[in-house]
Amino acid sequence: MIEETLIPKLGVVTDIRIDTPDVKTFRVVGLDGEKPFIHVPGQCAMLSIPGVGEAMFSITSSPTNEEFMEFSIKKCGCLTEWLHKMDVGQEICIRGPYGNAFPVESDFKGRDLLFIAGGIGLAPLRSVINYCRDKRENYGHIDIVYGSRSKDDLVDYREIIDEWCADKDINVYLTIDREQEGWDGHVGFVPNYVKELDFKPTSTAVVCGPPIMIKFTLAGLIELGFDKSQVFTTMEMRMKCGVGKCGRCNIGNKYVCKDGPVFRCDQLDELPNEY
Amino acid sequence: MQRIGVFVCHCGSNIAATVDVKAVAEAAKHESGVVFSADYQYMCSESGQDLIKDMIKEHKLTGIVVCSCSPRMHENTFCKAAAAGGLNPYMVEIANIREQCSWIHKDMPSATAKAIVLVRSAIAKVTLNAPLTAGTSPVTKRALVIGGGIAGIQTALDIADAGFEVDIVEKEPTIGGKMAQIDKTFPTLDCAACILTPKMVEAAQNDKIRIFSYSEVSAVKGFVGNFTVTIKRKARYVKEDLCTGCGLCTEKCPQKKVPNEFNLGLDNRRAIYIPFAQAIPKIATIDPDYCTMLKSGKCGVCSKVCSAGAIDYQAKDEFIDVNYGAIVAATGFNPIKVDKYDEFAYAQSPDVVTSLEYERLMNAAGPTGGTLLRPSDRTHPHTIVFVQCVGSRESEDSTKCGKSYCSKICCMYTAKHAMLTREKYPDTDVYVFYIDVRTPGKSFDEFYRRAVEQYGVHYIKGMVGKVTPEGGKLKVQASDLIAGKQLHIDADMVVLAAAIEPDKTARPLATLLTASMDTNDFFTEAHPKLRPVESPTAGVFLSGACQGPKDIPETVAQAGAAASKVIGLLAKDHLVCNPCVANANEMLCSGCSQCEKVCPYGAITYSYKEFRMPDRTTKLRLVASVNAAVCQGCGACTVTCPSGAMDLKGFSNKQIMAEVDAICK
Amino acid sequence: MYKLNLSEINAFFAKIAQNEKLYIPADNGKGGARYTEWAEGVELSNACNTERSAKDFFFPQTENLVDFKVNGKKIEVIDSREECEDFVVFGVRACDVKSFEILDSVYLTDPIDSYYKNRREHGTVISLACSAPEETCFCRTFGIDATKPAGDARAYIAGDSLYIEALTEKGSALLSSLGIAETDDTAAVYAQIAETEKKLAELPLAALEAKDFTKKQLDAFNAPVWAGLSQTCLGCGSCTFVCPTCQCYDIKDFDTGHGIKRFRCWDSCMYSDFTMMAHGTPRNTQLEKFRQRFMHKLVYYPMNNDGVYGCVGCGRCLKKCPISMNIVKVMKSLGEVTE
Amino acid sequence: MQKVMIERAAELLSSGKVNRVLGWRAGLFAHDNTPSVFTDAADLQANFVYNEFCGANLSKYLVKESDKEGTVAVFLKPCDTYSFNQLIAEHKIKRDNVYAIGVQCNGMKDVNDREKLEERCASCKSRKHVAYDELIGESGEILDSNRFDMVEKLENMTSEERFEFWRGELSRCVRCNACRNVCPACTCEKCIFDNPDSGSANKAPADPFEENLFHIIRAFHVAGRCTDCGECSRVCPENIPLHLLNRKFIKDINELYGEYQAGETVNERGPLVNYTQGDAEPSVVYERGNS
Amino acid sequence: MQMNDNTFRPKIVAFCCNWCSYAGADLAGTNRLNYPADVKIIRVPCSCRVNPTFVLRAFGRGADGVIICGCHPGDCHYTSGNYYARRRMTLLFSMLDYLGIERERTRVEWVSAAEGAKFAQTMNSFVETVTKLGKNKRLEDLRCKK
Repeated sequence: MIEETLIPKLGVVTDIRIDTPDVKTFRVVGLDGEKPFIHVPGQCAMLSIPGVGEAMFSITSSPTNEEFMEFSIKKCGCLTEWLHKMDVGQEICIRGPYGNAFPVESDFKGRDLLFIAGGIGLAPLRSVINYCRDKRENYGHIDIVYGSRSKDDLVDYREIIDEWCADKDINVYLTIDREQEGWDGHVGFVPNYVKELDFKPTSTAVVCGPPIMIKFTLAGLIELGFDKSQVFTTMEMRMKCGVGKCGRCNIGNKYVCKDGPVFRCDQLDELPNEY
Repeated sequence: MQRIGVFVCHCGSNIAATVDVKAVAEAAKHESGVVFSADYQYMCSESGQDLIKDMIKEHKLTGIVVCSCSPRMHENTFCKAAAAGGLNPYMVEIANIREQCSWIHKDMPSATAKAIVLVRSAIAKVTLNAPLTAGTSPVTKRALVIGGGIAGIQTALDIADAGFEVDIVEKEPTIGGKMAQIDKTFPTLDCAACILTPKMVEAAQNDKIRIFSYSEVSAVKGFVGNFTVTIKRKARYVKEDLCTGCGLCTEKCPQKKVPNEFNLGLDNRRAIYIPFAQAIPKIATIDPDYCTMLKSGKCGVCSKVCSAGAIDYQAKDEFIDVNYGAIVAATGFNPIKVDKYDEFAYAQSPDVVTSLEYERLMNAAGPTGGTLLRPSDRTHPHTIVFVQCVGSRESEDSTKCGKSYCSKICCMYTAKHAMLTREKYPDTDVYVFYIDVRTPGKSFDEFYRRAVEQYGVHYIKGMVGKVTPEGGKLKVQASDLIAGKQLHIDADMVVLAAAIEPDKTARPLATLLTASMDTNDFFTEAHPKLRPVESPTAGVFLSGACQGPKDIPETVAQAGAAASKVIGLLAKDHLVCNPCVANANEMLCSGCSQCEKVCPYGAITYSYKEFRMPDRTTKLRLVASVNAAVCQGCGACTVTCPSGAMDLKGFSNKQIMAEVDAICK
Repeated sequence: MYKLNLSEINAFFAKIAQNEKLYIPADNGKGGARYTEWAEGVELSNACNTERSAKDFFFPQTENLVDFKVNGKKIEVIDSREECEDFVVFGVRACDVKSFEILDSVYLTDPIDSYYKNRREHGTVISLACSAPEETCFCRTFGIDATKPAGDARAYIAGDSLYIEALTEKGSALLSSLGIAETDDTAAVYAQIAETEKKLAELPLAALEAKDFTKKQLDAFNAPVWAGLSQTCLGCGSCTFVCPTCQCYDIKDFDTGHGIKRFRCWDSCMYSDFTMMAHGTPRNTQLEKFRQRFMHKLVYYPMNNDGVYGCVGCGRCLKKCPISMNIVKVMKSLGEVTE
Repeated sequence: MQKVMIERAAELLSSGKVNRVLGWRAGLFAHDNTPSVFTDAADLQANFVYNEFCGANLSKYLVKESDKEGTVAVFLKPCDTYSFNQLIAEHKIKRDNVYAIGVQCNGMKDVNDREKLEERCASCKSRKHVAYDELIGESGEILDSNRFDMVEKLENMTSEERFEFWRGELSRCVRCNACRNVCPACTCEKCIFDNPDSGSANKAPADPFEENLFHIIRAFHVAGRCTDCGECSRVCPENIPLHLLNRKFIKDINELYGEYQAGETVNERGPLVNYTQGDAEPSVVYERGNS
Repeated sequence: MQMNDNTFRPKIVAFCCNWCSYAGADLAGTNRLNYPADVKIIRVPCSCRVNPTFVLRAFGRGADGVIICGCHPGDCHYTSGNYYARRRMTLLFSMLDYLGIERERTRVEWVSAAEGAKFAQTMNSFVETVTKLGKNKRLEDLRCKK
């Protein structure tokens, strides 16, 4: 019988990192110790625990990482709560990779890149950011704007500080929503910060975060002179199959699991506003 | 993930002789979530409990299962041990492998197999347990007694004696109730007033007792320990603080044609009145239905004669809110209306009276000054027929307004009436028609036999078929079942032992109190045998005939019992609530109010709350909430709720289903 | 073309059933027909079509995907797929045959759904040309010729005979193995077709036309008519479940007490939880859910499939909707408003 | 009738007494009327219909409609008024926001067999409107119905026969939820069968047990509240006689706890949230004729 | 329990209220009154806590009989719980019977805390009845079969 995508492979959780009070990053490898499969930045995988549930998560590690895959997961439902409770050594069902990818080898190539993330929205961007960092020569200047509710809610804070900020030709701009003790960085919402920073509309922007943040950031970018065709985002929808058959993750005629999750903002304009 | 520890007790050989405890402990190890499993000689011993404490710490256990004797035996012990080990005591489950396994099964393999299933089921349940904390609620140290008859007075006096504040709310202008209307009491024949009025005075003078006469309860909020009661003080048009009770106004009032309810309408009173001489409080009250001043603004005599200036025609009903920790219902009884009993001609002849009316006719303070006279022609009656069970013990399909129950007191007071009549007027023939004579009680049967044997009262088993007023006489047609013949008696008076029923105010009051009632409108007790003076609604107690027909000694005894329950409650500063209570998930609740209807404790209330809907709009929805201080955790509501919004902590739907699954696996 | 007398039809069925399971539309005793496994005594129904569509054969309401055993942190994945047995479906109408093409376009495109493929490969479809279309039929709207159904083989009932011709290799392999007589005299068939065509042209919905929205999906999406159309929709799944082309599914896990079964089952975009995620759903109102169903059939699907509509005009939803709302009413409203 | 109804509805709209009217909208054919909300007179004139194919019980829609701004007028057939009362009793309809117009009903026709009355109408329990603000046409009487005949027939079968009967019926269930969604008694915020947290959630009739479970529990949840409006059977795409489950409960309730008709009045205490001390013991089930 | 010999042993789930019947079961144990090990007891606060779903769930998961035990009518610890349970279970069991599920697989029995003997005797007779009926086939969830 032919291989069936709906039948998952097994992986094992080899490391669990607590990022924020409600986000943990799980390191997963196949039972053979290898990566379960090869992916490109922006793609997702279906993780499941039998009897608990199955859900789609973006792969937060870069394809350039050849040892393992990582998933940064926010606690928000039945399955994620279970994942947050589990210990290292837990086996987990995994299938994928699903969806399209950021055009790292086409549209992005040779361009200045501006990554804008809010909260857990950093998870899908981390893959592409690290990919671009690892293939630094292919891309121009990189700016990263990342904001969260508070300092404690900044995902991957250590990596950002230790690695990204240390990179010479990468500018990292962090911001939190409200003043907080022990925080001497910028305070304010991401969309406003983006406008304040007055980025040149020559770069290609990638935005990910809560819908409301995407909406205002996009408006801000357009104000700064960005064209919608220069702005990419990645979407989230209810998914079951991951292969464009179960019929629930469509926005208009596009299936987020198959035709997405990465969309160019001018493409979204042609689709019904149902996300 | 839970980290569960399993402890299998040998109970010496009690368990270990028939259940392979090692195998049980081993089997438990393979269950999901179990991180520790061991068997032990005596789990309830000091060292067994220490084992629990130690393992909780060592294995960071989040839940434990003890396989031992019945939870009814040692659940508490193990919960305490767990708590001492730093675990929430509600994270403990017991698998009963002694009473329900080793002691009943002889065959080791099957007993062991069953024990394993029981352990598995307990593990499945504990996996879904959640830590629970017993809440507390403060207690307002004041009690409310509703009804100022002998039951209410006695309850209030006993509570006050224990040092707690207590209020009596009485709807009439005076306390005293039915007992105040009674002449003599059985079986001692001492004068009711002589034993009641000192108690009334005592209540009035006790500085812990407040009496709200001519008042009603109009709203009750809150729950055990924390009731807020709105008391309606009806306008009496006489300033209570000024009236001296001199009674001048009641003599001068020109409106003389007001039926006197204290004498059951056998005579008249004025529009301004004091019910009886020993009334407490002794304050005049204007009857607004008859006062010409209030009705037409013409008169004002009472105001003129009152030297204290106590008359206030402008008075309005007042409402006051008072906080109470406990409420006692002592609303008493009334005789039923007997107008519908055409065969007894009550409506046709004034000489057919009820027993309570007869009581007034015998009473020195009554309408006839204590001389027994026929109401019709004020002559002395020579033949009196007493009819028993009028409206009591009626079959359910009866078209009359009678009651199916026995009114309990009629046999005794009729014996009393017969005896007193024969004693005072030995020339009077007294007949008593009865179905059964029921006189259990201390000195009761002796009393009845005295009536028959010493006083020559004619007790005839049989019912009166018809009473016909004819030529100043009452022709009584009756059957004597023992002699097997029809009797025709020309009587001068007929006295009907009317059934008694709960006061009409009891039903609306029960609704206010969310106390339950039986179909006869008697308050139901929390348990008919074990909690006879408590209502199922926590903090509401029952005193006297509002719970069921009672005579005076029983009423007083129950009043004392209710008082002691109240005192027990008020003596606490805080009430600890059982945390295994129902809990409504407001997101799922659709406000159908089915659960409210089955709650025996009135613990469920409904209110409109605003909800944020998924589409970011807000919606006002009716949802249930459970008062954890009142809920006793029976779970009736959980099954009534179709959406599963109502669940019971400690016995949740999921937990029970997990147990079912584990057992059927 | 093969030809046999209708009186021999049961013998014909018996011959097929000798080697593989055969399903035919049979009266269900309630005034309708349903596919029933043929056995002695099961008679071919005269009904225009079955109450349930034929999609069940290839896309059953529930099917097991994979089993798991969980032990502590260990998981075992058990691929419990089995090769399906060969079977034949006889009597599938043109609309339903067309629906298989639509299902194929979903399930047989990469990545191929092995469960569907398995059934599809082992199933042989013998279609049956319509002769008495009903008032709810509107397959013509979508260019389906009820008189020339596709399938592995196609049958006609004309006069007292059953005519049958193979359309695929699978079909001809099956037919040739049955030993029925061939004939060149197909005049009766053509007469039948002509007669049916006349009937089709006179159907109440014969003039219904589908509007092409593939170039401007937003117009259809934002049309104001949706509010009125969806107003009293109950949000049940009856339209979805009787629909031969509705193919959405849900994946669920079931704990049997000694393992986990992961199965899929039909799902309906009309259901409140269809797109429900932990923190909400992008389609909150029944309007949005209702619109999705019809947009999918009339706009999204054609956009992705060269203009082929996701509806075959079988008319089942016209009969089964509890509130008698249906795709025809939607098409009419959409047409009226946007033009 | 239809003409009077349209006129009256238009009048109510123009007088501002109501701002919308819940009625039936004509379909493609004579028999596919759709429940619909009308807001203007022209629409009413053109599309409002009341004929023998207006089976839909509009009281269900009042759950949502009465929650909205303004008063909604609604046309209720006699059996719909029972559901209406029941929904008011359960606080699902805001009575003040509804103007209920009782309309005479002589029985609705079966869409599948248009000559025949629907089964529920052939065994109609009542032609009497138990609630309305005004009446169009006549309100009839509570009828001496034969609606329990089939239940009785089933009761008289052997256990095996009954099992076969119900397997045959329930095995056709596709769990489309039409019965549930149309049912005026099924107005939970979230049905337990949709709630993954309930432990009973399921989406598909995966096996015979599931089919039984869903229908038993659904019938049980509406027991004592079901007015026997028959919508469940009308809408079932598989023509499963679901009303026979509800009627069994109703029959048992009537026989064991006294005649009870849900929705006859607004404030009654349903039989499952009530009891008497002398209720029949569960053993009554075993003591019935030994079939 | 699966015995080594192939005789059928039924699975019986007994829901017992905490105050009367569970205590009654304990008393049966204290008095060493035998009844088959096939009976497994689930403790609930009151018989009115038993949801019909639990009963069906038990059958679905392979139980062959379900019995609910509560305080005698009038003796409910919560005054009225068993009255509600009585109505609910009467109707539910009648419905199961109506659907052709053998009526002898379900039972309600009132057992007080003092009636250890009655508890044992009830369980003995129930197990016997269910054993005669054999495996529950009409209301089992096929997926849960081993």
